[in-house]
Amino acid sequence: MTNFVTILRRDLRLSFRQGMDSLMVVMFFVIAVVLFPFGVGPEPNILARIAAGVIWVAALLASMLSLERLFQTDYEDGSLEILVLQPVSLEVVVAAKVTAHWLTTGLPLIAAAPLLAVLLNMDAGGFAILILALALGTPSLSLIGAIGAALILGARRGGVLLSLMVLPLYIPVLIFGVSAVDAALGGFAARPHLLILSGLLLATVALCPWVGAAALRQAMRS
Amino acid sequence: MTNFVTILRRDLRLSFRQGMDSLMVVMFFVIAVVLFPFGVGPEPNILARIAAGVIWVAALLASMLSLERLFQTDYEDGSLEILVLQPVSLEVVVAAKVTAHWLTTGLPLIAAAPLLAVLLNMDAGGFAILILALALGTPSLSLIGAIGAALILGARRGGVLLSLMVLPLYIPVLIFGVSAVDAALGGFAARPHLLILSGLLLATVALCPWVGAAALRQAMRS
Amino acid sequence: MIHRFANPTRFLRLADRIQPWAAGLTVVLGGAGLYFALFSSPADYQQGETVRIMYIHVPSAWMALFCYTALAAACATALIWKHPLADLAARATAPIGACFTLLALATGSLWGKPMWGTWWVWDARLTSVLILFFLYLGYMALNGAFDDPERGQKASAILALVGFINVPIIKFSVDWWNTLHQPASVIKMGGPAIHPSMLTPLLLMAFAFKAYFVWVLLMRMRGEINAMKIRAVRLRQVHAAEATSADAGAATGEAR
Amino acid sequence: MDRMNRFFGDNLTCFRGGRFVFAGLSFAVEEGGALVLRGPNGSGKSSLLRMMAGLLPPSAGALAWDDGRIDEEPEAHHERFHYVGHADAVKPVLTVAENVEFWARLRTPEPDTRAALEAFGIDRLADVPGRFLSAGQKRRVNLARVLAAPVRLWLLDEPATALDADAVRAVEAAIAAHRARGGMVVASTHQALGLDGGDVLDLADFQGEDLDID
Amino acid sequence: MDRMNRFFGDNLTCFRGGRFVFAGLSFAVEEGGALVLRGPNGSGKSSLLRMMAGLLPPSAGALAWDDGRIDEEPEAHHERFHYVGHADAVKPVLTVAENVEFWARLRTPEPDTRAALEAFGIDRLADVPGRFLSAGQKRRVNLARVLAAPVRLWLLDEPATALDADAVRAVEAAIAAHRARGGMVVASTHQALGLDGGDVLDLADFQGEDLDID
Amino acid sequence: MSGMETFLEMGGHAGYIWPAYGIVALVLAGLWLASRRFVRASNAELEDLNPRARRKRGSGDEA
Ligand code: HEM
Ligand SMILES: Nc1ncnc2c1ncn2[C@@H]1O[C@H](COP(=O)(O)OP(=O)(O)OP(=O)(O)O)[C@@H](O)[C@H]1O
Ligand SMILES: Nc1ncnc2c1ncn2[C@@H]1O[C@H](COP(=O)(O)OP(=O)(O)OP(=O)(O)O)[C@@H](O)[C@H]1O
Ligand SMILES: [Mg+2]
Ligand SMILES: [Mg+2]
Repeated sequence: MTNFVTILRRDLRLSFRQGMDSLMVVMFFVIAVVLFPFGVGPEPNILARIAAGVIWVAALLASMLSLERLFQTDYEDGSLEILVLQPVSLEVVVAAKVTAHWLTTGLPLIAAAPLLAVLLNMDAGGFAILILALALGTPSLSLIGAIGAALILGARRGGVLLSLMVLPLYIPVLIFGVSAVDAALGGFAARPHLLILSGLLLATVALCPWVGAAALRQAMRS
Repeated sequence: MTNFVTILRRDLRLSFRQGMDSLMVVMFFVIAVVLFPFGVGPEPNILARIAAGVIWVAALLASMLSLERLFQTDYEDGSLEILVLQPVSLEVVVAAKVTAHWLTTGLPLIAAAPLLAVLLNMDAGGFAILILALALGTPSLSLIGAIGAALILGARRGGVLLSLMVLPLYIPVLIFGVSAVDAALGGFAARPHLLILSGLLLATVALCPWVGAAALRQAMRS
Repeated sequence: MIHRFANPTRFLRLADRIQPWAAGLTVVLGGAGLYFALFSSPADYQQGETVRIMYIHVPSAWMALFCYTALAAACATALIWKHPLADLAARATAPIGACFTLLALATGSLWGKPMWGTWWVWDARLTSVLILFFLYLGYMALNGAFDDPERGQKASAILALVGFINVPIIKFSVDWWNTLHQPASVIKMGGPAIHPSMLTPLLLMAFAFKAYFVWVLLMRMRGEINAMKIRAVRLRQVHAAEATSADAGAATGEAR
Repeated sequence: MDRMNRFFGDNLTCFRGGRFVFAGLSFAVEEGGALVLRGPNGSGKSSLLRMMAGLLPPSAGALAWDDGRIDEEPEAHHERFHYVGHADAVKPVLTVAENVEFWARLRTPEPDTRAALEAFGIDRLADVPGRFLSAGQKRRVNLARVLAAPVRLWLLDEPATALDADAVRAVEAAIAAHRARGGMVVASTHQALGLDGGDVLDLADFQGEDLDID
Repeated sequence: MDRMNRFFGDNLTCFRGGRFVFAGLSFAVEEGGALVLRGPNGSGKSSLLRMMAGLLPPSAGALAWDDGRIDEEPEAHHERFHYVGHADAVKPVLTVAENVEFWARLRTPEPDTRAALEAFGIDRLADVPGRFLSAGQKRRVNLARVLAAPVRLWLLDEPATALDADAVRAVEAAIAAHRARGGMVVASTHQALGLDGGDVLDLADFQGEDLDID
Repeated sequence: MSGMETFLEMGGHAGYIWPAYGIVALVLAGLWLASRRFVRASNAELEDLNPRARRKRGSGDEA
């Protein structure tokens, strides 16, 4: 547990010292969403109709893009090799790094979401559920993405590769995240969808650190 | 000119030897498009309405993602340092590398576009213009992106940073690319839009190699 | 101890014996299957002649699932027992599986247009097969993305295992969600609910595809073994060059 | 360093990329002992050190402490050694002291960072961010990490790389002090590194023959 | 090597990371001459070499050839030298010959790649892809690039890194031949590199005092 | 209409059935060809590289 905190604090400190990091992810999120009014045309009805989907897709892409570096810098400068050789269980390392990542990128993303919903003309009735769904969904994205981030260590073209592996696995989160918001907007109960999202979160919390640790371990065997 | 050919041939050779590289960009393109039916819902009418926009946005993102590595590998393994110190004008280097990049990623992207249009239920009448617009627009994307790719060298979190710099600059291409297709689908003349795209292409061809070379030069000063 | 380090002669001998049989079976079963599928089976009372697409669509879809299962099994073997042939088998399986998945998608689309009036719908069965296709491609891309092939094999093996959850999703998608797509009628509890005149070509084609799989798999594994050997020889050359340059240097040093 | 200990490898084989890098290699390091790995480029020095660290599983043979094989309890093994590889793991935005302290904190709650920095003459750089360091200064930071959290065994892969003469002397002194306290050292090196009374293992003696490929 | 030439720096100052790395440094290399850069870690050897290549503009002072300052005509300057830094720029998917040839072709239409490979004993590896090479072999490929397209000045940053004794001798021979042909060399090194009759510049003599920061 | 023509027409669905069979034939044949080329190319490269094969050839030349 103290190790979890030590690693978490160090990663948070690295992120704060590097200043712009979490801001950058939010800005990507915003820009990606803003592209759509240009692409689809400015009609409010259409935009409102696709708002939840666009916001979720942009969140997926932002999460994936920021995850590329989750282990990469540590791998390149040799920190990961040393980290793997500490008397610390690797699952704890993965969990701490994912937590730090979510705190610095997932949270700001959630904070920015209502703003984008306004931009896209989404009905205000869906805001609360959108935030709740993002709060339940983005940690899953970070956890799933951590596996991919561990697998691409040492590969050529990590970024594109990561998207190929991770985006298909993100789809369940996308489906239930969007349907929760759509249900709320359509006047149905969003609870079942949110429950499924929670279930996905529990499953990824339980599984992903282990798989991620296994992936890290094999990345260091060479 | 011989230097242009030398560098172009080397970059093409690198890309072919690494096999999957250009395929991967196409795959990202496809997956990014495929996310939308999940996000927006499967109704064919809505999908058809937003098809052109979604395809163009995905093309923007794919282009941006693949551009991240345009100079990155050369920078990391020291090739770029040596390249900058050759008696070759840096504008030629940038032009050659962008050409190679477009041939290996832009062209396959254009080839995949009609397939995605089918998946999104787009009317077959827009296919030809979609391809034409992409053929005129993607070289501009590569050229604009090259500037960003040069600016992020040595930066942490290059990927996200690149998107912040490049995506806003992509918006004109996006607007006229989409409106050309929409015009064709709506039965209007697509020509004016295509002409503007050609104009953008001419402007970027004239400007971007210079700006990119300047960016490369300052990236190596350290 | 030596053959623990991947001396594949025994496997190659076995492959030599199986390969002609696999090739022969592919041709014979495939020929017979085509004959039944195109000439001697009746048109369906509902679907008309288009039912003939079933004889290639369904076996392709089965193979897509079968190949992924085989891929995951090979990857698990490689990760747990570290058998080097398992890595090669996985590498060789992936492109075959990807091709069958592509065929399932293409033939399904060609069947969907006359039956449902559209090339593509975003229902659970169809999209989960599309995701299966992406998983194959992701596996192959990751596998080839490393300079050291051993790293690529380990990393992509983990990906293949993670992606395996998609297989039950495909299988049961028609039961869990109501979709346009047919539920299982051949492989299900209580025996097949399909007329024998259609079952014959279906099974013939299915076995022909299996035989084709074995045939091409053995060919590709041969190639992968060669690639492994080429790499070993290359590394040895590099090492030998290092050693001899040291010897030569020492010799000239003495001469001086 | 509570009890007597011995770290040894028995009949180790390294098979990489289709050839035997080394075969039938055995070694043992006792309390206070040192082992110097020598051999030409590509003879397997780095591979052997990674094997000792548990990063690379041996193709045959086993590595063990007196009380058990290292692959049975990896975390207990990790507790007993420090590994210094080629990369220096210095974070550009953390200061020298923060860099060293992070690593030490994963092993001891109250590490003595300052003494470790002093040993390598970088105490004056304690508050300098890592991005301002030269290659040799980074190497010293990486070595200071080893001193800040005492363990039994040091595994050093070419520790003298990029170091100037003074720094090399500091490393030698640190190793001598560590051994005097009963610690053990395994180090690979191209240059002469003064390890008095250490055993020398020449990897060139264990080059395996090649498998026949047909 | 058409005409007499002299490469010199006058009163150079390097200000990096908030301090003077060196100040008031002057040097000159004549035809057939050599300059060896020495100094402890962080004294600015690499910085000076990058300055000579035009990669790092001097904070004060100027670098010039007989016929003009280097920053006035960068491309003419580039034509006159090869720079060998820390990274070896060997593409893993290109063969050794292709790697060397690409660089040489940017300077001469018909480079003599094979002779360059022979000089460093890697001609037998000509068809081997770069990804199979060891660190030492990659270094030699990078050095072979220098031989394949002859120029007046070589700037070498620790050329002996990762090389074993024989390879170091090959480098020394190549430098001697280059100088005999009238070429010039500037090299930084920690080890002894046999450059007969070369000047030695000890960077430790030019350490600037720190600015007072208050 | 001859029997052949009705057969080829497939009850009006020829436009779907024949392409389906065609793409199957194309992809399976393509994969087979690619695999065979892969084996042959790797065989040839190995032959070129193999020290033993070269030794045999070399000794033959000398004799
Ligand atoms: C692109 C579209 C399609 C895809 C990806 C697809 C995929 C699949 C898959 C994966 C299976 C195997 C299921 C299993 O083993 O349980 C299957 C079986 C089957 N498909 Fe499709 N299909 C598509 C379109 C169609 C269409 C349009 C029809 C006909 C109207 C159809 C009819 C069938 C039938 C009858 C089976 C056999 C079910 C059984 O007996 O188990 N499919 N398909
Ligand atoms: N990833 C790899 N895959 C296959 N073989 C490898 C790999 N890495 C190293 N080798 C082989 O292992 C052998 C030993 O390499 P190692 O790095 O251990 O040598 P070394 O003695 O440390 O050399 P150096 O003095 O250059 O550091 C080399 O001959 C190399 O060919
Ligand atoms: N990017 C940078 N930003 C700021 N200061 C730097 C940077 N890189 C190096 N320095 C400073 O410049 C000084 C000289 O570094 P340089 O790399 O030239 O030294 P060196 O003599 O090559 O050392 P070594 O022997 O360790 O290679 C160092 O003291 C370092 O603090
Ligand atoms: Mg080594
Ligand atoms: Mg230096």
